[in-house]
Amino acid sequence: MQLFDFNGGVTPEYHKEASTQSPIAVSPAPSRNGLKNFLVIPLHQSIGGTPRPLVSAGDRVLKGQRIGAADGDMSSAVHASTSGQVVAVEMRRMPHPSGLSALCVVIEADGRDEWIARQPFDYHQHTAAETRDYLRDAGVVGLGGAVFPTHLKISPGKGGKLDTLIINGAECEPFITCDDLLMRERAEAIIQGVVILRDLLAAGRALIGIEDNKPQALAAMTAAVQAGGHQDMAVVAVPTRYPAGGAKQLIRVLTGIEVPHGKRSTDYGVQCFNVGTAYAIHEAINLGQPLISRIVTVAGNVAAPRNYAALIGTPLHTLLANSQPLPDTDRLIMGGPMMGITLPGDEVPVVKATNCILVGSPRLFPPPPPEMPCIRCGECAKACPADLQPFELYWFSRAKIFGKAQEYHLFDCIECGCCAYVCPSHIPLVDYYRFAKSEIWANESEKAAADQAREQYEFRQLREAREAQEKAARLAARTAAGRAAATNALAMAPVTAPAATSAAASAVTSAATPVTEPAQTPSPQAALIAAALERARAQQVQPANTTNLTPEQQAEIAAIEARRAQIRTQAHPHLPPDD
Amino acid sequence: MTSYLFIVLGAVLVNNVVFVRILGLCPFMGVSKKLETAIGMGAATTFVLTMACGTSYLIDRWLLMPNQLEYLRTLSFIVTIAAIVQLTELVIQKTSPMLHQVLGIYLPLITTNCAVLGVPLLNIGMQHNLVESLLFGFGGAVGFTLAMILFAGIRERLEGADVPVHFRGTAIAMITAGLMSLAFMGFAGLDKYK
Amino acid sequence: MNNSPYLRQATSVQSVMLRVLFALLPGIAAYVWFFGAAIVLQIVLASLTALAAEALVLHLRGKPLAIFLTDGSALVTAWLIALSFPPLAPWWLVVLATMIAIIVAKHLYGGLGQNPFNPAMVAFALMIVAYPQFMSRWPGTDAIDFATQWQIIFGLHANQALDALTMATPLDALRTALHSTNATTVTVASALAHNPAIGLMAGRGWEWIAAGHLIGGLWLVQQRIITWHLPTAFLATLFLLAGLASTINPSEFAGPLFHLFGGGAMLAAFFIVTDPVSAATTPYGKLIFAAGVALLTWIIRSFGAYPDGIAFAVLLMNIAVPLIDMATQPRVFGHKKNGSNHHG
Amino acid sequence: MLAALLVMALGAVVLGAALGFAAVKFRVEGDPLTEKIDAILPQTQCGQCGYPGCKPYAAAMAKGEADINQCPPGGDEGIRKLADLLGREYKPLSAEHGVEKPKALAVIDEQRCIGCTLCIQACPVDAIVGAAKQMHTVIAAQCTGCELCVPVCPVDCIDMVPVAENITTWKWKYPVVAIKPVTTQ
Repeated sequence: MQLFDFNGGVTPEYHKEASTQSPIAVSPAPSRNGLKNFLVIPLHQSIGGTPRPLVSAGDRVLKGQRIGAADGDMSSAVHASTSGQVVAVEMRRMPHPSGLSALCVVIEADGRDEWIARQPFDYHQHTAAETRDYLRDAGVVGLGGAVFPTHLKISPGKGGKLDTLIINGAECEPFITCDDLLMRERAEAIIQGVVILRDLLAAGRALIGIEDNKPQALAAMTAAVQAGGHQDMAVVAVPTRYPAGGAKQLIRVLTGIEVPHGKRSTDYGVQCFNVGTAYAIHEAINLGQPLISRIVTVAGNVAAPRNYAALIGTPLHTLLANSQPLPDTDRLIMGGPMMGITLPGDEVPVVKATNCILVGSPRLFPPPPPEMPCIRCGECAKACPADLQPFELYWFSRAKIFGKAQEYHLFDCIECGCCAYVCPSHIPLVDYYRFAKSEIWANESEKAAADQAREQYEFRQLREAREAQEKAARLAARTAAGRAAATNALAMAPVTAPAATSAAASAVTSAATPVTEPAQTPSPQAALIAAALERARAQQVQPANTTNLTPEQQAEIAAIEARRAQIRTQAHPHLPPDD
Repeated sequence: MTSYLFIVLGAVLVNNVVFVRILGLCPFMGVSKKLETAIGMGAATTFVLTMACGTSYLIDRWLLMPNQLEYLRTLSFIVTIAAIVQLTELVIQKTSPMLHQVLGIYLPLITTNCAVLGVPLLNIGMQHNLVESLLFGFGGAVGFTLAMILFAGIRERLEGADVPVHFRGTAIAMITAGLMSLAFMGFAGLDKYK
Repeated sequence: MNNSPYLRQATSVQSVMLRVLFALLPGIAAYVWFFGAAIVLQIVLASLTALAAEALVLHLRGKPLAIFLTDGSALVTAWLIALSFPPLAPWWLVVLATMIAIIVAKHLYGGLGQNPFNPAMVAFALMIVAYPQFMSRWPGTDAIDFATQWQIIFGLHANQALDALTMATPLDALRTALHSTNATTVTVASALAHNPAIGLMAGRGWEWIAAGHLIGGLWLVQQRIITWHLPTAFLATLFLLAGLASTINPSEFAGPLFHLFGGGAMLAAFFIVTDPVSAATTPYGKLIFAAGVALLTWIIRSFGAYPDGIAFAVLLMNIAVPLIDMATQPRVFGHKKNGSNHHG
Repeated sequence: MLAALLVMALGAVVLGAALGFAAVKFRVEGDPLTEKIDAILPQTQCGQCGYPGCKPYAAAMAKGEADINQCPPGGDEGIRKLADLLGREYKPLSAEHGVEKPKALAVIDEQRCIGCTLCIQACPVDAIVGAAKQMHTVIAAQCTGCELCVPVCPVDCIDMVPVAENITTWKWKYPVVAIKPVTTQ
């Protein structure tokens, strides 16, 4: 099969052997030996909206029970990873570079690990939309690290068919071996997940790309494909070069197709899933188990590097206990040494994005030499797999000229770290891009807020103008009506109130006030108003369906009226109730 | 034909209006912060300068010289140029509001751009005929535009440089202009080649 | 605590600069062999001045001295100035030039990595415009002993005898001959035939210095310090232009070997044009930049008022670098064509 | 002398006529500049600039009546953008118009609110809801932090609370230029 190449990339030391010596272990079982064990399950674990909590402190939950419901379609549910009692729904520190907190469900495990009722989901019997909803509610997200909700990726492109389904088993970052071990040990299950993906996407073929430094995984996967007799699937060994496991790079290597930033790859006839995701789909569909655990590599500065099947929500100190971090440990990194993030502490939980916990030490990851100015040597451009000019992005990001940085395609940067890896000036280039990106995002949301405020303000001005106009119109109408009524009243006055009124009227009239301005005279005005009200009352006929009401009905109407009034005031706080 | 080419090339490179004759520095410094504005200004100046050279030649040849009014040259040229600039501004404002906005206050500045007066006067001094005048004016303007664009390119990049505080902005721009002028001295002698 | 990537390749600006200095050694050795040890004195002078000027500015700007003084960039500038200046130039000329290069051309723009113009070439161009008479003092055959050279550099030698001891560069000699009053009868061949400065291919000794720079430059390419783009485009363009012109009119235009080995072309091709800070950075941009320098060099050498146009040509192309880079942005992964806008 | 006067007069007449014609022929209505300036302003509508809203301030700048450094919420960044757009030199925020503050939202202490509706009338973007004699509340998503509601409240029940950073609004910080090697913990 013809393979393609991508530009750039680097070949750092891989360090993968240590953690592949022993098979996947089950991370410390919850609540052993009577010790209390808490799981901290963040509600927000995927791209998109934060799920709404479905439980509160004191509730008992079962393993696999949904505890957070997807907030709209661009979101994914979360589940209890074991059975036990919810002790709190509160803010806890997140595995995030900021070290900030977010809403988490804290579960005290009861040690019984009691499942909810599990039922396979027969996707052949359901529509595509129903299957997507099922996967959303099963909390399946991309396990390669980006945690993009999987159900959003399962829609074939134009024409309802997909040329190529790509399964990413490249795993190019140093130290990380979770996909490698998963493929070695659970190849059959992965292939069953690939079958589901292939069916859902109506894919013509499925290519499973694995870097050629994982011969055992390649063999296992090839065997599984052959055992299943899948003619439309192929396991492909791709050259080992970081970042061959980037989705865009792997698509390029396997098919020659380049998916630009911001475009859906299905529009180009390809879609890419991580092997872990395929495994999670298999568990969700065929076994009825939502995503409550994942394989996590523990590597780096530890006595016993190893892969663990860890429950989501397991605090890192629990996970790390078996691997024994060495005394000179100075940091914990989630992810690999190229793209990972430094964690704020060891109490943060394993989340769906946690593919690796890399334990760092000054020996393993020495502090960077001092940053020198960029000399535009172009090494970064040679290493950039996105074919960018990283030194230009740096130049403008550093000077906070974000518009220019965007012109040089800042957002095509995948933050793989190759540029910083090769930089002779030791510039933390990716930090500058992250900074520029988050500033640009903040500016954009500020701009959106400003636009909204402008709209609100202009609407208010419009409304005030209209109100003023209406008020003036009402005033004018009332004056006109008053005048008309006054004329009538004056005509009627002698009849209804002969003596006093006429005397008063003539007195006023004689006091040099013209008769044509009766509104300014107090007593005729009162009389006019009284007369007008009287007339109005006489004219008003009650509608037929509101006569002879029972007290209950009247009470109901009153309640409805009250509610309407309330709604009116809420919607238009400045409007008169009848506007 | 080659002599015409030499007039244009000489005006663009060897006797560049900005770098060698040091004319038109006001818009050169003022409108060169961004490439877009520099191109716009260059285009507007090219139009005005070529027009100015043609009309001033005609005025000189058919109005001033027959009446022995050569002493009115500067005055009448200024008036003519001012009128052409105003006309250009009105036309641009109507036809391309974006360009007008980009050029902003600098469009009227062409009026006071000494290059636009200087080149017609040089024309008279060099006793160019109409075609030569137009070509010399065009060449001068292209040279001005070239200078503007090159300078704007460097300034856009300098915006990201860690220039010492006291030299930021106009100061470093002046130094850069000086060094560019130095580079253009390398063209010296090319127009005198036998 | 730094962020990812936590791994780094073991390279540094310092090692890059030191290797550039090392690559200059073969050329310097040839220089000393043919023109005496004056060049070493000039290199020492320029280096000391460069380090002092660098230290002064760094101190004024409150930047760390140790890191920037040891990065080697000031030394590279200093060595290039010394190598491009005449070895018998008065000491103050080299000192002044180096100070201008470091303070004005480099540090006013923010220091290492930020200067749009090649500092050494700024110094050279400024000095040849300001002091043309001192910029043609190349040691004649009688002036290669160090005692004489030392005296000339520090102004201790009787001035009237200077003319006898110095001579013009091959390029200068050719230009002067071709532009002299009886230029109509002088051809390239006749001008070069009886000139003491002329050797096998180009200048006496010059060709060997150029060869030394060529060897050093090729080593830099092999070390992946510089890419092939810039030197190849520069040398090829100069070769083709000179070859074409001398074929058409051999009496007026010198041949390609004379152009490549007779002046600073080799030094320029591998050490000046390749200055990453002031040169174009995109692959196509590098080709355009270097070809442009070669074109302008040939034009100024052949038609202009200055004997060697490399400095002016480099500065002129430095001016155009931002535009060249803008116009030659490589295609971004997934995008359709060069320089297309976001999400194109 | 006469010839000179005649020539100049002729020139004046011809050029004047041409310009007059052009002025009529190429007349332009409207002012696109105000819109562009308005797009830069933060739309807090706070009036700190001395104009009754962002649009009027933009119009004043377009006419050249107002300076570019009168908008505290827009801050330094805003002034730079305005300087860029209008081709003027950057200048620091004018002190008489206020200081740049971190973005804050108005929060009504509902225990103390007496339901007077004064803040509702003061809010330029209708971000406060409530009715007469009923407690009011601020729609956080629409509040621009203009502080116009604060002074009008008769019982001082409105506080400006700075917006706290959370996981989604957190920004990567500017990389600190390390001059000495970073020492580890």
